[in-house]
Amino acid sequence: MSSMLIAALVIGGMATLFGALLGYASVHYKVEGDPITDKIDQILPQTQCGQCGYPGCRPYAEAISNEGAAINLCPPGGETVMVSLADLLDREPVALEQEERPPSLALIDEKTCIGCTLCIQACPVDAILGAAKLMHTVIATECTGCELCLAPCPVDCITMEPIPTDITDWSWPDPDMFKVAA
Amino acid sequence: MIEYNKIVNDGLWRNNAGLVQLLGLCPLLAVTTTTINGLGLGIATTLTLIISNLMVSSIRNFITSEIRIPVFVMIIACTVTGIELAMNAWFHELFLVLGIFIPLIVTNCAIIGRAEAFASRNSLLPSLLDAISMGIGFTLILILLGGMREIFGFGTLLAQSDLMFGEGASWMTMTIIEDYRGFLLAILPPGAFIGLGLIIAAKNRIDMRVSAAPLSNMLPQ
Amino acid sequence: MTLTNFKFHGGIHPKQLKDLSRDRAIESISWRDEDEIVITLSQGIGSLNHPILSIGDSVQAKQRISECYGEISVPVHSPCDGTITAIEERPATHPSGLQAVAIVIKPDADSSKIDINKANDLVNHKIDVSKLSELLSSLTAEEIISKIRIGGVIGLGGAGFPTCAKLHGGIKTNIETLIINGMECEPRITCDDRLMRERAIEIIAGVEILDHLLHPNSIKIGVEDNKPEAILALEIATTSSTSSIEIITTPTLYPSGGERQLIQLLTGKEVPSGTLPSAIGVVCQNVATVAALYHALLERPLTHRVVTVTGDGVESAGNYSVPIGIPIDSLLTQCGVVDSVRITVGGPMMGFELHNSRSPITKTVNCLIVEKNSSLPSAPERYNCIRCASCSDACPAKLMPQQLYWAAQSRDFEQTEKLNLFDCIECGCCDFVCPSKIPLVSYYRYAKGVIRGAKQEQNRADEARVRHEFHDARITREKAEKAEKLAKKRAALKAKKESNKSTDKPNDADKKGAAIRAAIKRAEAKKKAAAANS
Amino acid sequence: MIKTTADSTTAREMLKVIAALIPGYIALSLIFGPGALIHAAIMIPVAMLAEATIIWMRSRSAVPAIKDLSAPLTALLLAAALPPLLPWWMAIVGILFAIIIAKQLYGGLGQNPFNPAMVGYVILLVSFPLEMTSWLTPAGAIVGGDTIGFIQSAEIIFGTIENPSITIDGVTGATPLDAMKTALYQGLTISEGIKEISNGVLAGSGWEIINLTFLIGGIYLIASRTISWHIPVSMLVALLIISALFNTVDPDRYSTPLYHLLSGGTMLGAFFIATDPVTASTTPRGRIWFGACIGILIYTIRSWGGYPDAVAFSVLLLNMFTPLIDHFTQPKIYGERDNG
Amino acid sequence: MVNMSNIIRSAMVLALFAVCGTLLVAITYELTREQIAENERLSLLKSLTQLLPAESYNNSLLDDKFLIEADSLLGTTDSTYAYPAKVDGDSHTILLTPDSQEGYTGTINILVAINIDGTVVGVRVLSHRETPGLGDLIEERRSNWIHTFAGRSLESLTTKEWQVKKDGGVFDQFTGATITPRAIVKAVHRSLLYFQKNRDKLLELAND
Repeated sequence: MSSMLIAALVIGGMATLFGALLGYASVHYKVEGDPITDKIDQILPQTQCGQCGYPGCRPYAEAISNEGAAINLCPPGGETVMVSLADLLDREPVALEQEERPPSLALIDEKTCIGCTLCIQACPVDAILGAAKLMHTVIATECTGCELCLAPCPVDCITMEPIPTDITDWSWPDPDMFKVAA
Repeated sequence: MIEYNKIVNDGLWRNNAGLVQLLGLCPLLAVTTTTINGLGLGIATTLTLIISNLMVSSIRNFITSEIRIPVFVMIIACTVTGIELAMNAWFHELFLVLGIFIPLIVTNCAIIGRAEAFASRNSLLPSLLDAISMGIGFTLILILLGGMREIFGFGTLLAQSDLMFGEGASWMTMTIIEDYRGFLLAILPPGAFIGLGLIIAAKNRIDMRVSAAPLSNMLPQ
Repeated sequence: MTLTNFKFHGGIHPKQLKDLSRDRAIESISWRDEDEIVITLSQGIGSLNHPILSIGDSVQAKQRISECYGEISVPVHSPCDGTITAIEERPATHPSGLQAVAIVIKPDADSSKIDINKANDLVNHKIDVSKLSELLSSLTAEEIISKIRIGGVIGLGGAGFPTCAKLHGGIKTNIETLIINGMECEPRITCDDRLMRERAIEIIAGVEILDHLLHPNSIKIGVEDNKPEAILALEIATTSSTSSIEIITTPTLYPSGGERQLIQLLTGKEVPSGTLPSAIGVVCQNVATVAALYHALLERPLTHRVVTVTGDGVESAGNYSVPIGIPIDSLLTQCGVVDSVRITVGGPMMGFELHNSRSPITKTVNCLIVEKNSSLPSAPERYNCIRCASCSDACPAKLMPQQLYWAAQSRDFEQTEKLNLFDCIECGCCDFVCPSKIPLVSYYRYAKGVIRGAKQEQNRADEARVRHEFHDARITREKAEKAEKLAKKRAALKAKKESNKSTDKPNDADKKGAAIRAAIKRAEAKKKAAAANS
Repeated sequence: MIKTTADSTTAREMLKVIAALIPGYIALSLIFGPGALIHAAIMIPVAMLAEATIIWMRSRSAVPAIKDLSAPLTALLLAAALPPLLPWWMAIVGILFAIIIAKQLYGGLGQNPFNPAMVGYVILLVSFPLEMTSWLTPAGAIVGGDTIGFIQSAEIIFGTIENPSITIDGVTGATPLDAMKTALYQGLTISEGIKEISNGVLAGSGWEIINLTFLIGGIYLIASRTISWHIPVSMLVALLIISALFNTVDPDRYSTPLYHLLSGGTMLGAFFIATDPVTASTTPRGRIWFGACIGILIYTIRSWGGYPDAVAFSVLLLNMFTPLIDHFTQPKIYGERDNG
Repeated sequence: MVNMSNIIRSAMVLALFAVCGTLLVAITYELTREQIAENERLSLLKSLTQLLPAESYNNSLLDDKFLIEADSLLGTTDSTYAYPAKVDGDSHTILLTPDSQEGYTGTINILVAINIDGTVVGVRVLSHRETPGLGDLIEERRSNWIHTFAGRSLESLTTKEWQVKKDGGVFDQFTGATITPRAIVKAVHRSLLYFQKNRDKLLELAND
């Protein structure tokens, strides 16, 4: 009987000690902020398009890290982003919810534009230039192709044009594409 | 709403501890030289799973997150020690065969994994169901692998049934191949790896047949 | 003439196949009356040119027709008298087969007969040494470089790096060795060989200009030992030179003409990874480039170059001095091309297949290999990589091509970067030796493209994030300001209301709304009208 | 675009290795009878058939895989390592494991981490230790005595008749390495052991001739640039150094270097097995480490391990470390700075 | 200052579980202790009795065991038990447990039953790590080679004959493996020598 008690006491004492240590550690080394959200945000393409159902890339990143939102909701990022997210978060890759969208730019039909400035307000990255009652134009290098300016335009003068590949940004194709499927 | 169907399906097939999660491989590979060994370890593991899942599930609301792992480990260790002692007392021959692999159940990640991933988040009934289906899923693999290795290695099936079911069960032993000279590879560890690999391949093959979308579409290229 | 003492790692011995054209002296071929001259606005490396003339303007031979901004860029010139008929996208001489913006010039009738190339008769051009040194001493280094730049000189060996940019880097640092690249190590190509044999004087004159500009401790011209005539010609030309020039022969080995390999061959030094040769006090120029910069200094801009035309698909293989901008099919027709051929631009190791024979000769086209489709071997059967490591034995950059390939084909681009993918010079030695016939370089090019694309994408995303954050901050600030204003206004209105209750003006917002509605109507009408017109 | 390429092809490289095996095979047949040839004749078609079947099951074209000659080479290497009178069905089990498990299940040529022939050998060794350690006593014109003829070999290998004209027990014996180990267990010294097993010849009569013929083949492979010198040389040098070291310290307990170099599968392993490009290290420094470690492991297992010969185990163990070795022996690239 | 209550709470909860768990295990241990001891006794007895017919003795082998010192002839480095088989208090057979280090790998534990007249009653291998399929033919369930010892004695065979056939003795070796049978033969032979040397002392100890 005494050996039982000794065993119980020894183990109990050790457990008390380690429990206290763990309790202390959990209070003392609590991680402030959320570095994983930053990392997710880093991967997202920053189009701020909201096609994921969240009002921008940062909110989507927060939703992924905090609410466990799905990682396949970003059409502009496509499969690349999904796979990077899967790698980062150690989740299973899942097929995209929507079809991947080719990169495109907003183009304002300058003949139709009435200069209402509604699109300027909608643009999340200030890529549209113009003033009230004057024709607007899109700064091509800054447009993220988010399509947020399409809806507010009262005269439907904005269209999305896919970005054509030209010689300067052309790169060699995947050689496996030509591999004869034997 | 808890989907009981899903729990059972996960344990037995979709998320099988031995084939998909690949947990508890050390005892899985070492013990399965015969069907009876596999069955014995399977039952011990299932029992441990059931007890630990039930206990974890019932105490889950009292445990703060920082000490949950030590508490789970403590519960599992106590359960396994109890089972080990009980087997030593009542199934001594089998205990001698399974040897060190009974205490090793403590470190079987399948058990701590279920405690952490399932029992600590669900109420008693689903936890019990999860333990049973996970345990049975694991046991089935043990029996299957044990059976394969026994047939190829010794040419028999269910040899030494008496260890588990008492003297009266000797009739269960079947000689599949008469005058078999034995194929050592099946009994040695490489045979276990090859056998498990083949079972996993078979499972993936069946899954591929069942689902219309081939697996390769889902994986990053 | 001395032999080199140094070696670089790897290298291969492909069949030279230079006999078809190496004994054919440089001949001039000009445009035919029906041809148009197409000057692509992006030649070689560097930012895009902007045309300075418009459609309908007439141009003269040697006239500069574009403007360029940024240090790493040079203008283009017209090789002929004529009229600009278009500035539009034309098929480019580029591996992609895509189109690129070009200035299209219709040469004046019969002008081909007085093509400046022929008129100047450069072959027998006498170098007036005293005139050259006089000219040099009257100019500052910056002025000389600017003349070279205005003359449109870029590296003619293949990469097309603007010469002025190299020289700018050169005069800023202490240059120990000036290396002139006369290796021409790729099989089939002979244009530099012929240039050295026939125009050694021009090359040496160019070297003297560089000597004057860079004050190197030593000048070395590297030539492979399979060009004895070229070595002899250069030896003769150097005897009368004021600069002390060493001509060094090296064993024939591909890719000893690669800039970094040549530097190692002649100096024993390696150019540190990720830096330019000037980092170790070396400037390297191709022989043709050196000759071109001599002409540029004498107000003869780069409007012509020597191109080797070879292969069994042409009747008269040879080396031709041709105006930059003439369509390749015009050149080939004048050489007597047979039907159904495949055209490779550049050498057999690093060249690319031409998609459209109507695309023009550019400054970087040094060779056209024309092969009958019927004589082409069928694509070799491809096997799995067996990690035999023949490729790493052959790699002049001392990379591990087989490991790079594994990483690239499994899309592990991070790993390819760790394996120094960007130190690959795409020389094709690994492709050549691979017993499994794997197109290794294609994988590296693909991986490089993906990585560059991803970096660009990341930069864009980062910029977009900054702008978005700024946008958000602005919106919040504006809102706060508006709220403040509104509060003030309300207070004022309240005060006003109390003082004057009878005022009843239409609301501001209403007014704006009406204006927008009117505008919408106008726009719709316009759209309808446009639709009706079309 | 079709690039200009050198005229070496995978099949041609494999053919060179096969050609280099010829002297070894001649010696094997002269000394141990035609067993190895019979085994090769059984295993080559089985290997090719197994390869084709698996590739067909993976719905790919089997033609290139058959044409690359890698399956026959695996069969030839395995046959050279098997005891000459091993029953036919064991040889088939071995080659099936080599081709299906060790090679095709990993994805076929180039993808297998372990040398297929050695996997087949080890699987046979652990499964049928009795048969796999029953070698013939060397005989034939070179070493004296009559070789076992074709008919007898075939009779025993196929077990066709009840009472073969010679019995297995009458002609089999352990390999010199095995016998030496036994002698050492008996408390004999090395020199006594040598006398006992081989009438005073270096490394067991017949065996040194077989090793020398494989050495000749290996030298041809290096001369024809089919393999690089790094692995065989470093492996043999390591084996030489470590055996010389122990032999100097205690010549009664540890055999001479020459004995180690010329017995068992040393030369076959050094030039034909360890150099298998698919499974060996590929960096120059890595190859030297790879070879040296194999040499040391061979000595260790031979001297203190449970099995008499150790080439197969050593090669397989090092195969496992190949990626690690490659990782740590990346050569300095052109222009790489020392502190970079 | 960190939150003390949190620390105390963690410590207490963990301690509670530890104490409960330990107590539970301790109780199980108490409950099963006797049964386990009995099991162990039985299984030892089982291996001892497989050499002796049940009717050939009427004492309790386990209760009459006695310690013998380590001896090089037995290959032992620690003292081991010997078990006497008696009929009505008179020992007629002694069971010894010699070890052999001469196998291929590791120690071979052997059980030898020797009649007091110096004849071998039987030999069994208790545990070994010899090559499977090669050296393990010494196990009774794999071949009956081990039975060849029964009835042999120092008198019936000369020292030279106490060897495997290859070395000139009478015992078979297995094809391809000589080391393992040789080790067993030697161990049995030495056990007989040990018995011959210590016969009187052993009998005295056995009958105490």
